[in-house]
Amino acid sequence: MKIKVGSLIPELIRHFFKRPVTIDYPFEKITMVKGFRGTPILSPERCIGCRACERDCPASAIEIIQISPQEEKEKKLQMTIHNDRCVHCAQCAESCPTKALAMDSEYELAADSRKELKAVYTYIRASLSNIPKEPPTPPQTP
Amino acid sequence: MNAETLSLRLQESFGTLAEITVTGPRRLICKIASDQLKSVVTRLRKEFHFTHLSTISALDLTDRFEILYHFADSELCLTVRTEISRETPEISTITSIIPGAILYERELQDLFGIKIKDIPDNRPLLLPDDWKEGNYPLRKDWTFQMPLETIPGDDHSEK
Amino acid sequence: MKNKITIGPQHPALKEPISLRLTYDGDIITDADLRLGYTHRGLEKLAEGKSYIQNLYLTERICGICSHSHTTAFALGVEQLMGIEPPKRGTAIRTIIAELERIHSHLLWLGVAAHEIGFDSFFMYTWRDREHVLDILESISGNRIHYAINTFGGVRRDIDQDQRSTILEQIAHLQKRTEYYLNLGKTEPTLTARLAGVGKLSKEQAIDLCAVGPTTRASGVAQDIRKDDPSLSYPDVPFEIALSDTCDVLGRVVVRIKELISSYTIIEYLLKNLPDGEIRVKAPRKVPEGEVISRYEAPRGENIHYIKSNGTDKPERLKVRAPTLANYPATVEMLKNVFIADVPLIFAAIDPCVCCAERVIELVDSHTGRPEIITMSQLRTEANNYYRKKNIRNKEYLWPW
Amino acid sequence: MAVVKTLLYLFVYPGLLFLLLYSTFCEWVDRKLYARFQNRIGPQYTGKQGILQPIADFIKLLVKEDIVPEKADKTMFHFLPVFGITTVMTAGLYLPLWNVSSIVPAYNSFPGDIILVAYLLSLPTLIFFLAGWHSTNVFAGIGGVRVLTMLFAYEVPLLLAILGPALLAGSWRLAEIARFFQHHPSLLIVNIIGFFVGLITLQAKLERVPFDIPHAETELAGGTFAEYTGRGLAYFRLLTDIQMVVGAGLLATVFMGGFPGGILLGLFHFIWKTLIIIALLSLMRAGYARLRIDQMVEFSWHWLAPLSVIQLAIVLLVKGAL
Repeated sequence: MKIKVGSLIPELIRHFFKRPVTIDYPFEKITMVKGFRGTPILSPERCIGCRACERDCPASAIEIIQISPQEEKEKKLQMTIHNDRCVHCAQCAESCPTKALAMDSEYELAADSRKELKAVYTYIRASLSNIPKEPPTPPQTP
Repeated sequence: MNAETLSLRLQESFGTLAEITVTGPRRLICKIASDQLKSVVTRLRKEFHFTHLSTISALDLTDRFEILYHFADSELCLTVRTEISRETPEISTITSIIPGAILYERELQDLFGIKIKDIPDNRPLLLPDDWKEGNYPLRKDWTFQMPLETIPGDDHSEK
Repeated sequence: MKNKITIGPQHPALKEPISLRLTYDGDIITDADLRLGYTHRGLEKLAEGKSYIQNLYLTERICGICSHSHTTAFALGVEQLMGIEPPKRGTAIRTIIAELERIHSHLLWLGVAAHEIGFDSFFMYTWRDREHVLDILESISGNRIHYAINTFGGVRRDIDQDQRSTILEQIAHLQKRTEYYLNLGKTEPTLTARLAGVGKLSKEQAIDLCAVGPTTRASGVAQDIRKDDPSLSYPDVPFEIALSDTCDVLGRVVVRIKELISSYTIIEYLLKNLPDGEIRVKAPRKVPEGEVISRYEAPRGENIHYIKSNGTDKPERLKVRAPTLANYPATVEMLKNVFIADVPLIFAAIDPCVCCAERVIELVDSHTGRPEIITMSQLRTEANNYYRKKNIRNKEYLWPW
Repeated sequence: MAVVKTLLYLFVYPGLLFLLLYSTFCEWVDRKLYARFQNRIGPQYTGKQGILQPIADFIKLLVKEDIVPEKADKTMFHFLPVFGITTVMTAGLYLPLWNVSSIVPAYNSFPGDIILVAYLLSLPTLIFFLAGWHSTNVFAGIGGVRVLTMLFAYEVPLLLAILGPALLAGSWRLAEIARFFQHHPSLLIVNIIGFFVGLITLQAKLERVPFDIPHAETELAGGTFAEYTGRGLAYFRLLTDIQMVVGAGLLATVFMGGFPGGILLGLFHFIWKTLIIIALLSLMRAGYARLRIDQMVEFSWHWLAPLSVIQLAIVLLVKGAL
């Protein structure tokens, strides 16, 4: 076992001339990977209120309540996505039959209070027949 | 030495004491009475060189407890299965044969309330010191209420 | 005179709390005892209340660094219960993610161990290389640590052609870096001087106390679940178990570096002949009655899941034993008749995923019985004073290669 | 006129203002190099490329509350940092920076000022020990004891290394040594071993990573400075910076042939020579793991002391041959 005293020095000097790998976070930002799982975003016109997402969410972060009174034919639903509890596993997007939920690539989720993190949607329940064909592409932050 | 040949050897060496079933390519179950535990485990270690105890898991079957000792060696995984009644949940320790089982037995004591006879040190392992005596979390009859989400600094609690 | 130290539960570094009570006599620790449960989340009870799909993500959050190991073990078990077989390509992708996770977990540990002995450049370099692996994982699965790539019947995302080429390229780069670290370890005198001969665990002790993972492989016990109980696509991948027989911290470093190198070869092999076809199979929601034991080789050791199902969509019983729990009796044994000086290093050496050493130690002064709080760092200073008195001649340590 | 010159000398050029600014600049260079060696960016926000970061840290610490331990001796606790800075500043004054003319080499140099500078530079070590001892904290006490044990290890090789070139130049006056080597630059090669021994012992004197045992952060969490907060800590960090600059200046005058020429040319030489030494120091800081105290003492007596004795032997031989 030969002992070389300065065995790391040549490596250090080589690294000195390399471009540093760290970036200047708040001023320069890394662009997110294509399939990055950010926060779930609902496109209300596709949701048929089947509660598959509410049942499958491991952190029970999705909650659907019916606002309109029972007997009214045209159901009015309110979905709140608790982004402070969501674990970003995208299981809701996968188990939604009509592809109403999709994940955007937002990763800066710091907020002053947890109430800000609750995304609330109120919409009329879509019927199975008139769902637009291709699913919307979720907003990609830069 | 795959599961079939081993189960045959186990069957004729234990005879009536144990029923051996093969439940998978490398899985073997050996059902024994609870008082035979010590002798079976010593013979498993001596004759069949099962030295590695992966873990001990317990099941609460409402009227009785079932305890499974998962042994493993370099080819397959043998589970020794015993049953104890719910009124007198007691089983003898195997730390004298396999010292590594100490933590798993203490865990059984904490979470299931199964008393391990002459265990070297039976202080609580997992539960806090001020845990009320007598209630064991992993039993089926122990239920817990999911706490309501109360956002601090909020006048009314959520949901 | 017997007196006791309690190395209690808080530690600012990345570990979770555990309490360790050491009774020492003079300078030698005669007995060690430990107390768990400071972050016991009652996971097994929680799992009984959730459906199988939700449990998939619950088991992923058992360990923060090796999350894929628990969800794979759980998924394998439930798939056996359901009687479905994931397609070849799905299993191959699962194995690739498993090996990538082993790489980034070992690189993380190498960095932490180097930081423990004050070698910050090595810490920076290993963690920078780890970033490459995390970027690969993020591009495949969408997240750096909790990949959520497993589902019942296969995987949720596929690896397309250009991802394959970038991974191969990165792995080649990492292979060069690991070789460089390897011979750096051989030639750098300060590294070997601080690691060799510390934390002895003989082969018999390792077998008796059912130690698992690199801790037991460093004592010469050839136990590796990828060979003993091969699942996923390990049967048709050529690799051997990383072994070393020096039974000390240096041996554990060697075992982990060998495993890094074997993981590179596994990933290259799998990526080169990645079977094509479907990546997942439809899985039923309700699981038929039955019970299963699934074992998996996590970066820290053997990880075993026992699942019992009762026909509904919620498991009857889920028993999980993380690898670090199996290493605790071995740690207690390693800490016996050892100098107080070595306690910090031994703790960092078993790569505790669920245990740590705390900064404040409570010493009961034997004469006056008055407990005197000293901090872990002061424990280390006594260590240094101890070594100064003992003036060790420079030991001749041969790199066990 | 002479009074204005002395005031100017004391407070502006090689005196207070220059040393303060230059030492913060050197700390910035050190941190930037250390970061670039580790493939990181290094300080970035304050000023262009983070050049004002050390000053920002200094001001931040001044603003922070200055807590004094209850049982500590108040006067000594506050007095020590200030006393440390004054000793190192006075040492800075004696570097031969401003050569007025060939007859009167530097403004206030006198025969034997090399001994004074070496002594003033080793005084802070004693101050660190007293600081540790007076803050009545278990850590700091042990840190202080360690500082002294290290002092015995590196002090002898450092002095021997510095005196080598002085012997060769045949005078104890820094300015004359510098001028001697300016006239015979070829003789600089003779002191190459002394230069390396000097570098390593300076690193030990400044308590930087291979030898930062007294205040190793993963072990002693601050060591001798454990109890110092706010103003005290700011002064101590400034103290180590100025000590680095003056130490590098001393090595530059003795081993690299001083700073010829008037004010501007002298300043230019001073800057590029000290920067080379600081670059070497931060290279050493990035390259090694921390030694244990016994390994450090054994290393210095096993390697450094014999090397400096060999250096002296070579110097005597060369002097004989001259």
